[in-house]
Amino acid sequence: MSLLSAIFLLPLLAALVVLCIPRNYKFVIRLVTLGATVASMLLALTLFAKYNAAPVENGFKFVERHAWVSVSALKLDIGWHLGVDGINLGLIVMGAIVAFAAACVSREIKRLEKEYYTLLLVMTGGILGAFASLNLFFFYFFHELALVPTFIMIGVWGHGENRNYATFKITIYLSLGALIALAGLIALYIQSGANTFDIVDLTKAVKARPLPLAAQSLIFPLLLFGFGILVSLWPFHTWAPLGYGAAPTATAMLHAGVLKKFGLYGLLRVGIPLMPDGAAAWLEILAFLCLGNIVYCGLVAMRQKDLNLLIGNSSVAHMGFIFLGIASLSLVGVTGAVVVMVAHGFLAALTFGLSGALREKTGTLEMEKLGGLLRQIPFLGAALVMAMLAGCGLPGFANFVGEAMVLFGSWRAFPLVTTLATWGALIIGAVYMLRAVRNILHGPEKSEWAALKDASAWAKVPFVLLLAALLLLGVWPRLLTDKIQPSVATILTMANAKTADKAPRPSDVKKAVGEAKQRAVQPR
Amino acid sequence: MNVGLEHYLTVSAMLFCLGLLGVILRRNVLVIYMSLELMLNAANLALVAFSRFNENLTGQMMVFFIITVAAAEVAVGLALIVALYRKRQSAHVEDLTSLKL
Amino acid sequence: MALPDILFYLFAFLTLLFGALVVANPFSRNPVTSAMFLVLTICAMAGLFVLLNAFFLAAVQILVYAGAVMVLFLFVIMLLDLKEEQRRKINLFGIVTGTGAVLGLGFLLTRTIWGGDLNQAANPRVIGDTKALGLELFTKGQFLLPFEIVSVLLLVAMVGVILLSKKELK
Amino acid sequence: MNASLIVLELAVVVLGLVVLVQDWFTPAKDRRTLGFGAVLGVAVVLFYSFFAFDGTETLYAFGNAYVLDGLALWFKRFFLLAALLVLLMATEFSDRFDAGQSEFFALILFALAGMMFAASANDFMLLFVSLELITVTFYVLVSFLRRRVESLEAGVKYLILGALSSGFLVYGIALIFGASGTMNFNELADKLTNNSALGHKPLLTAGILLVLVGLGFKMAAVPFQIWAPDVYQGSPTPTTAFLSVGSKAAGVVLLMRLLGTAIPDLAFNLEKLLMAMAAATILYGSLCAIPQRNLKRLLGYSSIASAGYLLLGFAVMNKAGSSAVLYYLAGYLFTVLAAFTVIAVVVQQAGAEDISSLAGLAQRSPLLATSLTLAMVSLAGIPPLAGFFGKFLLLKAVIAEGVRWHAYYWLFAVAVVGVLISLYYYFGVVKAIYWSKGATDLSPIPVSLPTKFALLVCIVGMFWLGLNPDGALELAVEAVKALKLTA
Amino acid sequence: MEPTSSIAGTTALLVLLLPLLAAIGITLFWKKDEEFSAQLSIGAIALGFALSLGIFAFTGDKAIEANFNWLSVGDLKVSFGLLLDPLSKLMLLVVTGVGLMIHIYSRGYLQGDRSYSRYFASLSLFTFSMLGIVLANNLFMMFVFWELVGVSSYLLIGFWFEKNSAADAAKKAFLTNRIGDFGFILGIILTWLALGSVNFAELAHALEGKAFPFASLTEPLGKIAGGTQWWIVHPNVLATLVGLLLFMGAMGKSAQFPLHVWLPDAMEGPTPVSALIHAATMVAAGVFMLCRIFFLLEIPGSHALEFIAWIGGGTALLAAVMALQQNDIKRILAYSTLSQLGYMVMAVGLHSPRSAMFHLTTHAAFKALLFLGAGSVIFACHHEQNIWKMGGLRDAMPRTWWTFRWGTLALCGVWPFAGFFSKDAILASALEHNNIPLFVLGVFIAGLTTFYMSRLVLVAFCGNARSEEASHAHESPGVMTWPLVVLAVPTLLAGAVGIDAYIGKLFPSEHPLHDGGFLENLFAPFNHNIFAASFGLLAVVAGYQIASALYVNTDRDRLPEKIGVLAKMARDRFYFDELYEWFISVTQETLARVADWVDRWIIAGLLVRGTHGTTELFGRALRLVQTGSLQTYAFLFAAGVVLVLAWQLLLQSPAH
Repeated sequence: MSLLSAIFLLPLLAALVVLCIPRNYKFVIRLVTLGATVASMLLALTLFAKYNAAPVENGFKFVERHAWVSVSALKLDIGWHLGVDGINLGLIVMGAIVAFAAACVSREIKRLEKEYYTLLLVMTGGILGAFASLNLFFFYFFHELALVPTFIMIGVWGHGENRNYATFKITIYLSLGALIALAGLIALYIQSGANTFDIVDLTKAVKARPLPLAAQSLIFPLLLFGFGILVSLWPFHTWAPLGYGAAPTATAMLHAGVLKKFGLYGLLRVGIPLMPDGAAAWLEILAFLCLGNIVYCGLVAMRQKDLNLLIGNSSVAHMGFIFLGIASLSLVGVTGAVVVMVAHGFLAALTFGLSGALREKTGTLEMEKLGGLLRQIPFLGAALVMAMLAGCGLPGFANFVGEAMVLFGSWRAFPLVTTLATWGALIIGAVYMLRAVRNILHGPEKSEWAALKDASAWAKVPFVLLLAALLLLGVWPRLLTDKIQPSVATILTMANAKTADKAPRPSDVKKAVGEAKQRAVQPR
Repeated sequence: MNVGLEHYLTVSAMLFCLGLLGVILRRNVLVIYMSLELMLNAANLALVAFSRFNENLTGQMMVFFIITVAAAEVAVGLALIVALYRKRQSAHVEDLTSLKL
Repeated sequence: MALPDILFYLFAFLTLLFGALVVANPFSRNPVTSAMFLVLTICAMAGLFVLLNAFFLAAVQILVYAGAVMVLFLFVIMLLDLKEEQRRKINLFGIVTGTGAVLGLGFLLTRTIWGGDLNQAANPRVIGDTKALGLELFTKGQFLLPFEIVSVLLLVAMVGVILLSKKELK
Repeated sequence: MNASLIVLELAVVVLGLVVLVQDWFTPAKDRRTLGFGAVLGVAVVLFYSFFAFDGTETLYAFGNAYVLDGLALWFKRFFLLAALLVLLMATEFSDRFDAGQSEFFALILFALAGMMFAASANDFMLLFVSLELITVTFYVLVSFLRRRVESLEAGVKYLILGALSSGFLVYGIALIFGASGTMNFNELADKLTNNSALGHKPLLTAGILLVLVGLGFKMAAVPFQIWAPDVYQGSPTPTTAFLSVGSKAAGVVLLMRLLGTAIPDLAFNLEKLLMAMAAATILYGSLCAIPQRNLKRLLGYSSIASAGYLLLGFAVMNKAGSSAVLYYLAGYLFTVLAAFTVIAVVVQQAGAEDISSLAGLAQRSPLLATSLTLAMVSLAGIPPLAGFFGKFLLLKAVIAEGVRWHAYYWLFAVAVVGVLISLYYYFGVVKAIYWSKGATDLSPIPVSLPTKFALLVCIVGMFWLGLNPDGALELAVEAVKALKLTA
Repeated sequence: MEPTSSIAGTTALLVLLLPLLAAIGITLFWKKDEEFSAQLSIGAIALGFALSLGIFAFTGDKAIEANFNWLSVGDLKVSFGLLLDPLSKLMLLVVTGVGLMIHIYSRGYLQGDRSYSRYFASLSLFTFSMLGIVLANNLFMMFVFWELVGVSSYLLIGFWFEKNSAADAAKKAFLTNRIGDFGFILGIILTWLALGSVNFAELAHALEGKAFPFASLTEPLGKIAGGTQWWIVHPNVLATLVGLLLFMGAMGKSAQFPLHVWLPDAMEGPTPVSALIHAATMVAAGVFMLCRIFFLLEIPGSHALEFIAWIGGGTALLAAVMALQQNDIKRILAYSTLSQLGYMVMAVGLHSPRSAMFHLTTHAAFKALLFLGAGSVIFACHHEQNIWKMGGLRDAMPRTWWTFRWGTLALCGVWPFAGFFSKDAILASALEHNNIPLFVLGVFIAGLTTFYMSRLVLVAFCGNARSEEASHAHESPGVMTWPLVVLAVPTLLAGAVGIDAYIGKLFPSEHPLHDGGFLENLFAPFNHNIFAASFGLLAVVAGYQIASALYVNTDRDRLPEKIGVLAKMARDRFYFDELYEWFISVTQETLARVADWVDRWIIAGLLVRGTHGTTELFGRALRLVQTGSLQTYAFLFAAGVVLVLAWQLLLQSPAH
């Protein structure tokens, strides 16, 4: 087991171990889970420390490659291929840290612990595996592997009356997204002519022989909307607040924080570089859809009365920045988008973790019922304030760096959108975040919360960890950006190497598709 | 008009359709089952006709098997119908609707 | 018109007439009537078989079908003491759609048959007598295996009939 | 003539006879041992099949009516494995029969023999006879619980509709024979190749379509699916399981032979029809299952949807599609049998087949809960289980054809819709297991050792096919080499 | 990162980081030890002040830059950079000096508060952020600290968060500032896009002798406008646009009209906070920033400065009028601050950042003094803030009275107090630019200033005690009064020590100033521009005369009788808050409501639930086919066969 594979195989192994432990040894189960996630986190940090920006062939380091399925008769070749570059490195490290934090906050689970921890570990392994995979099949495979536990966890350990509806909604939405993306990936496999799911090989093949415009115009929207649904791209976002509102804390942390980034990562890794012409026609539309996320969902968040729904909507809003950054196709913007991915991972985990802790203590997240809590729970309160401030893009936290880079990078490409996005980032975001702080923490103390206790020392660990990560990256962004930049640059070189001088007009695309349809042999 | 293969086949097709009509319209399970026998017989007629006009006995062999199989099927089917009748005191298909939707 | 042709029309007419009376008899809704007309249909068909030189099958048709299978039917009808089917509400919609479907099938089959591409041997001389069929059955491998399988099938039928109709043990 | 080729079938028939005879000498309380004996026998036959044949060359017997090639062998092993698991289930289930446990085992074995003959059928006559052996056996198996009126009703419905489909099948065979003058698949293919006019004969086309009707009935494909839910619901659970795996697979293998061996040059004419049938079947199965509360009926609809997915592999008419069909079927075997095994136990405990009888299963028996959950997840097509890779291969084959003809993209879209809808009801089952309210009875459910064994085999199978598809896929590819298909 | 070897750079970094370390230390380790927290915080800023003095004394006029590579992606190169030039060195002294006094004062004022440590941590954090703005050598860094200042002021205003008013005020301050920041960051982005850098020196270098290089903005802006329309892409328009966007930042922080509404509310914070943030430092940041980027504002063709001048003047007037009718002692000072900030901004707009900075410096000293004095009064009157419930405090609190009176004199601009000199510089620059309307405005505001300050002093300190609290008032403890005394020194002397000349080194003008020593400086205004000086003084005299006529020995406000409705308008702040509330509720809140509605009913409801419902309906309808009736089944089967046959035979083989 190499370092990279150990990071995500450890949790999966631990899941097996947990399965074998009798269910009344709850402490041991928890210990194994924590141990596995800590180990995975430490390994991820080691990976991060060992990673240097020195250029290597194909751009990936810590590469691991084995054959898996190879059936020449079907031209089917799926290999196990792992590796990291600047883009997924940060995501893996972030994922590992969030996974540990999620394991920490899982103490709120009081029934069917064994099943819960098994699923949590599977989810963790799936998430990290998805980001480590350089083969699109396993990329998809691990994502799905992580999704199923998500659904079940929300259903079994979720909260609220809407739990059932939320579970089904998130299940069907995410599966829809995944299936559309799968269609795109398979079409890519076939249309590239390379007959491979391997990202490196695909990249080489496409470099040698770009995909025809018709294929690109077909596949890119599939990937865009497939992945887009997974990332709650407006208007396919309504699953997110609902699902996160109902999810158990750890699930929301892991999904909103890490797993959701899968779609963005896929778009960046596959969609943009391999289909530059297909992308060109769509990026402008994407930029406007971003506004749906940033502005519209921000406005929706302003109206929420439940903290989790507010955070959920805000998380949707933050996705808009990432999309915007990616759509800009500028080095600054895309790098910024990757930074936001990482930063938002920590932030989402932090906010959902805190809201979970709050719900555990007060039994409600309705902001009208809360109020004046800062005095009783200074630690949680302060952490929540910090999280909220990070959420509205305060410098010092990593989110600011990423969002600022996105705005800097995308203005030239989309001035109007960027301007409105800035409005969303600076003002709308601040409005709902501060409203939450005002309603929950500020104001006169209420008698019913007089007996509230602050988090215990152990319970503070995950929050301190996440905050520290946010602050560290906020203060010293080069830790990430120096690693991200070269990888993004490679992708952008491909993305900007369009066959046409400028973006094809929709009419061109239509024509190309029409011609391809005519060329296509009629049914045999 | 000279009688040819077409004529035999037409008779067979019409018999087949008559059988099908019985299956669809009749409500007594036994009569339905008889109509099914009609359909099998129609097939038999077609096979025999083809056999003759193809200079090939295979069709007739097939009929031989069909008759045998039909006999077995009828035996089982009738036993089943009897068993059901004992249970429900009816051989009427409209009484057979406890499994639905 | 030669005699065989006249006979064909006669038997064909009888087959279809009796067949129709199996399905719908304006005078009786009694299953026994249907069964009796089925016997007649089978007999008329045996005539057609003879016209087609399938002598053995014609015999089998009468012996096995009319003789054994139909007796089984009648036996069951008597056993169950089925009275005349009591009149229930006629489902006109069902009748119309059902008849429509059957007419559709009839149209399609007829259209296919009269499509004009039947390969008719000029002077076919196939005699389906006992000897020919016996030789065919026991010398050609392709019929041997189905023959054996049918034996298993008959065993299964036997077992099944016994299981389904034996008295409940309690 | 190489009659020794049928040794496997022969062994199974003999095994069935032995069980029937042995019944005579076995006291009523020990009849279960006969079931285990049958299991053992089937296991031996399965084991022996790996030594006796390797399937690399195509062997003919009985005047080319019987063929033993990779495809036949693959399916024979498939049927043997299915029967083995079903027999295990039946042994557990046999307490519910008033009488005739041994006969039940024997009939399963005879049906198995029919399926194995069907796998080797290379001639319409053999096709008909083996199919009838299966069908007639199932008439009895379906109505085996003759004290339950549902069982008898299911039996009569299966009887009438089965006979109806047989009627169409026979008429179809007659038409094919009339048009081509032969019943042998190889000869038919040769005639089609040599005489291109033959392919355009409506008589032949009509015949093929009517045969398709018969096979579609077996597979429960729309528009011949109508019997499936009722019969699935009414039958004894082991019968339902065998029906949904064995009978369906028999339809699959015969359709494969028909399209791939008998009429390879004509099969493409059926492309659109198969596509439409696939789409309709997927949608029908998925949609109707949504409001379904009866577990067995739910699986009935689910089985219709699965038939639709299988038809996807037929519609593309190439080796990728066909091998995907085999792979999907293999995964389906483990998945569905796991589901039915659990349902058999649960229904026996709860006395009801409603989904709500699963409530609290997670507490009552984690093994059953896990098995059923895994089965549902696999049916839904989610990694890392068998169902995922099977669906993946099928969908991939469909998308690959999209390059040729864009209609396949729409077919894919329909499949996606089907998958999504199916998620809804599969997760409804998972929901019932884990988080439905109102579980009144929380006493543990005892699970016998054989059942545990069966479940374990299914789970291992699901994971094996999901995680290590290489070998199994290689086998499937080898198997479909027997068919005359494009790559 | 490789720090420059410059000692000055390192020292400046130390000055910057000391308060941060103090804040972190207090938060993480010494929260329980209140006394040590205070000492740590005070020690940090004291050391910072000392080091700043050292920097001031030992570095020459040449700008020193220290750069640490902070972020470098593509064209975006941002360093964590420090810039030491006269501007920042002066601000360094102001921030640490005034800050130190306020820190010390706070020890007394906050004595016994539940969150004593938190207070000092926040104060240190604020100091750090403010120093960051001062020292930043690039726009990006400045924005970073700009935001941090915003948030630390949020924490400080909302220090007593249990009070609804304080919590609301904090939120309002932050949000209003954010509106300004919105423009600021857009301005920074445009600047960066146009000039390729965010570093001040590099920007200045890029602009040297060239027109603003707009080419890179033309296309994107044209996109917004739907085609390259001349009025959007005209260089003058672009230059003005960039300047105004940057100015928006200053508008927010320096509470310029129309973003001025947060400052009076911010008085909900503890009084030393008001002194530090809302008098001396944070609000001055806007003016400082304008001076820092002055070269971007005075690009030939840009009309930004004119706009800025008028906004400044307008704010000054508006605030002064509103101050006339306030009764809360802190609010009067707050409006006064607004007014003075308007002055400074106007000065910038009048091409005279020198005088703006000058006024900023002197204002920092005397306004801090005034706020702290007011704090002392409030402390003495047991947190009574209404001046009409005070009175007669001159005898009870002699030290506060004396210092407060000095501060007032300085604010009014009485020679030889510091305020006179700086205000005079602004008036003079108005004359120099021949902007008579603004000059008149300035003079008029000077009169108003004297009027409302005299009103404050006469009502609160003179006459008789009008309430229980006032009659029992005692002088505040030494820890609070000594800072007053210390601040009184620059209040008196800062005008003539040559601050304007010092700043002038950075902003060469057509009239180069030279520092002629204290005595010469004392009379320089009269030599330099006698008009400005004399009009200014005249306004002061007039203002005082009217005020004394109205407010000597009275216990009610007689002004409303004289000016009628204007007084009510002034008292109600010209209804800006209500207007904004209304505006926000009809725009942003309505949008939010609409979005929420659409989300709930259209997307999640109609579309998602609709699809779900339709699918389920289909399912329920479709399964009705399974009637259970064998005949139906047979029919459907037959129909299926017919369908399949018809499809294939009729549709698929037309050759037949």
